[in-house]
Amino acid sequence: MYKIAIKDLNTLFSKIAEEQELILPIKKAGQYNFGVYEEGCDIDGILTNKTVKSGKDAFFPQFETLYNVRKKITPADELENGEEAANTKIRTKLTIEAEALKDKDFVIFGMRACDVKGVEVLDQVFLTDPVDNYYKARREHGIIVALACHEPEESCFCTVFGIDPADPSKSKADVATWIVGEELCWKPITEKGEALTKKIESLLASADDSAVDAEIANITSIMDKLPNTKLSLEGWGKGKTDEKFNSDVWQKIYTPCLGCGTCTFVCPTCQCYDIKDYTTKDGIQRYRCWDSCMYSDFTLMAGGQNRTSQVQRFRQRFMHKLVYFPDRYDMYSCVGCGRCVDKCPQSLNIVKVIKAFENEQKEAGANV
Amino acid sequence: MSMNEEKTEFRPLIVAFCCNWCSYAGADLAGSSRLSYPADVKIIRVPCSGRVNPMFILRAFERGADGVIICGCHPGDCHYSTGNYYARRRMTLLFSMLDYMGVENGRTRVEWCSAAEGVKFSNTMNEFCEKVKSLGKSVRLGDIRCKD
Amino acid sequence: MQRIGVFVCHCGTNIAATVDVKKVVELVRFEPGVVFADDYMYMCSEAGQEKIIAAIKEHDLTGLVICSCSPRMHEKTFRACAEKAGLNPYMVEVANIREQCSWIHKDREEATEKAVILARAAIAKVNLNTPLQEGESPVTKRALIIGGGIAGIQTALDIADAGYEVDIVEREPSIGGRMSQFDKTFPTLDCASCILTPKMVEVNQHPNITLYTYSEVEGVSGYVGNFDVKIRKKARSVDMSACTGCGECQAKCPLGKMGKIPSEFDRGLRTRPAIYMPFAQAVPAVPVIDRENCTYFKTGKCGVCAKICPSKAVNYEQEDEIVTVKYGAIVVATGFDIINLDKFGEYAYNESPDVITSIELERLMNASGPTGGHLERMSDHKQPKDIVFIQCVGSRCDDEKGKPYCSKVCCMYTAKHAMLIKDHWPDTNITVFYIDVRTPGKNFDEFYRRAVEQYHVNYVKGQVGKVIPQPDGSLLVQGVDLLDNKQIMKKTDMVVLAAAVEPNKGVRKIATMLTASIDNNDFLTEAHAKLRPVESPTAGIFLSGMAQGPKDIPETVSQAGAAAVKVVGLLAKDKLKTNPCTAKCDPMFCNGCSTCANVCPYGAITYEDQQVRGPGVNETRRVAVVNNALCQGCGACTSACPSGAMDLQGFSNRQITTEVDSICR
Amino acid sequence: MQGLIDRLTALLSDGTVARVIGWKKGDMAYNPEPHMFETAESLKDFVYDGFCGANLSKMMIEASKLEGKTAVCLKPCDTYSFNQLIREHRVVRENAYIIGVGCRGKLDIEKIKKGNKGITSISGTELDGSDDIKIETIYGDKNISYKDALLDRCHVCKGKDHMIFDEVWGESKDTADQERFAEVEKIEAMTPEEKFAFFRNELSKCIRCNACRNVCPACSCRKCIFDNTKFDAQQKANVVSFEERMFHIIRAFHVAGRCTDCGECSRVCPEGIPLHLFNRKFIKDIDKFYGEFQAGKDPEAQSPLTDFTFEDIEPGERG
Repeated sequence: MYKIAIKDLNTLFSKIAEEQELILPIKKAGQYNFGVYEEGCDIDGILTNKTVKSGKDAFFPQFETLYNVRKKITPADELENGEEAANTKIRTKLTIEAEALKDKDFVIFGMRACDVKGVEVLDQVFLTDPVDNYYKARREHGIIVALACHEPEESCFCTVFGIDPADPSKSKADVATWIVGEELCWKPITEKGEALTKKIESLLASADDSAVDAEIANITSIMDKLPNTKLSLEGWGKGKTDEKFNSDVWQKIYTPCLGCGTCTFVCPTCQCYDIKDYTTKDGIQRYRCWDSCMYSDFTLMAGGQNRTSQVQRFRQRFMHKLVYFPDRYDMYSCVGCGRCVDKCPQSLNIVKVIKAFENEQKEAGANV
Repeated sequence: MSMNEEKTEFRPLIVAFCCNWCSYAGADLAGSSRLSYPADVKIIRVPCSGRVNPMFILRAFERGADGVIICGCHPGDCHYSTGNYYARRRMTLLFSMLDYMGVENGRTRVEWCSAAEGVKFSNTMNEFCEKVKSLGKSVRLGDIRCKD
Repeated sequence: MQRIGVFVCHCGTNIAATVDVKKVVELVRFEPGVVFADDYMYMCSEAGQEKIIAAIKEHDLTGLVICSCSPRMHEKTFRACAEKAGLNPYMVEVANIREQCSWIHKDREEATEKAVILARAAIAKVNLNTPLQEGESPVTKRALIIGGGIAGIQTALDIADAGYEVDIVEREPSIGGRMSQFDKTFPTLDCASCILTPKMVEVNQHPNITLYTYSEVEGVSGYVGNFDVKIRKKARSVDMSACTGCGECQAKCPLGKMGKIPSEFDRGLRTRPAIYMPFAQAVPAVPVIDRENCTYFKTGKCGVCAKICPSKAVNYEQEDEIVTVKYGAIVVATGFDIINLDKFGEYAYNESPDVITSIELERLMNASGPTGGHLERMSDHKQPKDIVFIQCVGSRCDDEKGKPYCSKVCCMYTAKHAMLIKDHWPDTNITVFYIDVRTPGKNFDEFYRRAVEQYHVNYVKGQVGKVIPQPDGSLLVQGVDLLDNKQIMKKTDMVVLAAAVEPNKGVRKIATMLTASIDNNDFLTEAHAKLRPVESPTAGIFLSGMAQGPKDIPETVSQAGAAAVKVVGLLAKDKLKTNPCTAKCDPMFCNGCSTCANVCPYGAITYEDQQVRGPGVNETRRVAVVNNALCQGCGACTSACPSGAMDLQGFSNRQITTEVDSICR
Repeated sequence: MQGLIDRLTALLSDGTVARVIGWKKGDMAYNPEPHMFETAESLKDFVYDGFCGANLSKMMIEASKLEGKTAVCLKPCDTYSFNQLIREHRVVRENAYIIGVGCRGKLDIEKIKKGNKGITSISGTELDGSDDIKIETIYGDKNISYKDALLDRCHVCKGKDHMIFDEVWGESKDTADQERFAEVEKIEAMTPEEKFAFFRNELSKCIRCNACRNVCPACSCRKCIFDNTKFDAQQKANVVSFEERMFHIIRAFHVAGRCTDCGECSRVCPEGIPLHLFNRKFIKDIDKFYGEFQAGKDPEAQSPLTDFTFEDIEPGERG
């Protein structure tokens, strides 16, 4: 266990940033978002505020070029003799140049336990066969420095999904850090964490493991007081498709949903993306970008989108988080970070959905 | 300027929307009178200046144009009687918004030019090219975000 | 994917001089969709078109791109050519690499590169073209002539003789226009009214012609073949059916004797009564009450004309009447007038009554004019012994007060005036100050040489700086003689100014109503200076006479005949092909918000409740519907529509976007 | 608030309306959700307090297609949007029973959350509540004045009268205390570099979630141009930096002359981008160039962008 004064964090960050890219929450135009560290970026309050979007961008960016196709025309004079100048097949050559994979290490600082679990959820999708190379390269070169939640918010409910916000060392992070008074305790967990710690050892002072116990206890006690941490997942999870799919609760609660993409784009575990082409000077650039199952043209096929009404899309989103994903990977796809609770324009979110079904259960139970 | 210096010099890319009845005819007259303006101007024929949708202008800037000019009939002379009135209001609001967002307002322009004003057409194009060249490559409209 | 053929024209050297045509063909060959690319010396020639037709058949092309001159020139030609080969004419696009590329740029490399870009844009557009079918619209078999001068009269007669109904709308109380004010005409020295009056009578009696005199066009709507014109028949205060034209009222009108109202017809050289016919041979021979000056309308007294009228034709309560008439074609024959000379103080036109314009001289020399044909000085009514003519007053003038163009007719009518005066009063000494004497017509130069050699008119090459009225009533003319290179100070009795011509006031208002293009000098712009001089670019609108540009009477009459034939050609058709590039609404995306209907200048958009069916959609919606007959394809609705539901066929959103993309590639 | 609930229950039970659109109590103190109540009994969850900022006129587009009348609670600033939707034939006036609810300004939860984490309850936000509100959080309690927590749009409130209503319930208060175009003028006064830096800074946060578009009552196309193939301008990702600015400029352009300045876009933006600055700039320009115009005030008025005069100023001059 090591530690460093919180006021010296800037020196720590610039030291890390010297050797490799450092991504951390930055305060910009009044909002906290993950960004690449540069000298003089505003890091005031980043340890205690939730970012609008999760750190998922570092591994699965909102936009990513897959490859470029270029069309070359061999000039007339370079033709071998006998080749007919007007034959388009001979003269035009198509070359495909894949986008270079991430080859340099980078550090992502400030992810909370819920975000790290989110990355774990993404691993299930992108690292299982067929493996997504772009994601894999980023995942291997990424060193995650997780931070315990010093001030959980009322929208947080990660404990419902068995995530311990107080002790990130239980998560898949490479380094776990805690805020203890005026200092930041730093505990490397994996080899990557050890290697990183070696590089910056000069700035760190040693500390014993028990220094963080008080902080862990404090966070755990706060979590009990939060309103949503008592949610029960009874009736959700593996094998609940038939029970939930045709329930008429969806019809009752979906009306305010605008079909915008806010909940999906702030969510740390949403992994759907669309592939599109962009015509460039001499060919096309094929890229992928996040897509939202709430959009009307999500998975638009020749015959249209199979979920034609908003209630179907609304149901799809929450069923995927709480039923379909557990069916397949035996793990909930929601990590209880509360971002959709904060940011939904119509104040509709996964917590209200779970509570709505709970009430339905009670009423059904009451008059049966 | 020597020839090779000419090559490395910045050549602006300018898209011109010309209305079929007046300004396109004016451009033709400039041609038949053998007047000259830089080859950087490329003209797209539209039925009326009222047909020019702000989407086209922003699309041109997105794809790398450095200047966009919309030419139409003089107000009152529009072949469709009111097309250029609406265009005038749309462009006034659009240019004011671009200016409001910090984009150099020399990059966009509207010019009324009748079928008989070949000279005015070529002078306008020369002036506009000079102005856009002095402003340099259109960067502001290209990267208003600081992402990559 | 389309199968596109690209043809690049050399146009002799017009294009090939600065554009490397072979290189263009080479580079466009590999654009997406192109299966055939070739070049030829003259694509628009017979052989060129044969080449296109052959290529269409051989490579079964579905789209054509012709890189040549302006589409305004030969788009019709190439579309007709495609149609001959069985290809839909609207699958053809023209890239303008002559007027907008080869003629404009000198650097060969630059011009070639730009030609390739323009070709690429046209190819990208053809890729998205869809076959369009021309619609049909009915033709109202009736023509309207605005203006009743010689141009309007001749056009009306030619159309009426072809068997079609024609209406003439004339602003003045009588038809006849400027020509009725002339005395003689060049080069034959015919008497103007002798050749004009029979035509005016013929117009009045022709069964197919309706005259709206003392009337103005109030509003025009609709389009070729279907114009709706609102005509305001101003109140004459005289019942035309009852009036016999006896002229009693003119004689007895008290204001006539008082001599206060200047006669517009006689250019103010004499006065007229409040109830008047502009000139003796007026058609219709029915007087008009000038309500501004008539005592009855100002104070309610008098009423002499009503009392003495034998056929009780005078009716003070008559009101303006507005009629709306349907027409298939409209001819603008609004004629001309002399420019205002207030800004030309140097010639003392406003100071001395003896400085007159040529048209005033026409009135003085006219037998029915103010002096009964005797040439007198307006100051002391003596016959002038010495006259000076000054040419190009306000014509070929480069500053604001004058006109930049040559008025074309002044040299000839001044020679005419000089000869006629010399003929009647041989001892009159005539000097003409000129810049160049222009006599560009049959027998024109011989006519001018007669004036010099036979009638010894003294022509001085040089301009007059100043005309100064002298205390003794004579006029001192300060000029210069460029040939002898010396100043001239000359005393004379009378100075005649050959003032510049300009289009009649109010023509700009009419052009706006007709949406006809008009240039800065208020002359109407022709569809093509060489190939279509009597048509306005606006379909269904034709030009006749001075309204289109300065010209003399022979040219006016021939242009009137040409305009008439064009009108007859149009009215002869039962159905007119309508422009298929009209707007179209996609019900799936239409919000039914009426924004497009608010901006449509032709009222072509209406709303219906339609059953809309699609993925996840099955409801009745309020949807816009475009009436293809009314829509002229301006596209105002497409850029007002936020959702892109309203699109313009032939210039669709995606087509223009792809043109922008390929230009900026 | 109970008075309103009783009135709504009466309307529902005596059949004048088939359903009521209002707000349903959220699971936290500050997140009531817009809701369609169909049974009188379900109205027990109805709530109307300082956090009911949503503009419900857009829900009436779908609701007015249903059988029978729909009661809808509209605040004074929402009624402008309703008028605009009537003018564009998107809502059926006869199928709507408008209850003009009183409003003393709505609260901005982002302002409250600044420095107040772990909120468990907020009290005093009712229509007739006190001038300051009590916030209880697990980290301690705090009192702040109602005025300080107001949404930006309430500081430039357009007035306390409802433009259209069938009946009014509750008192309204005009909470305007700032000059409407102050922010716009502040930006206009900047140098081009500063303006560019300001918008670049703000727009670089945009995550293209379309919340601003989907909540806006003026942005009510059945199929948005950025979602359909009509224009080949489909954009889902912030692919190239230009794309969102084109999205925001075009969105502001499409609602120019129709935007009632209801401020919903800035309220719902997850990244807190002051989107109203775009629309308000167009409103300011329209007022300056073409004469005072408030969208939605008079349903018959011609929108400035579908109108013209011969003397309009030229695009070059800024007037």
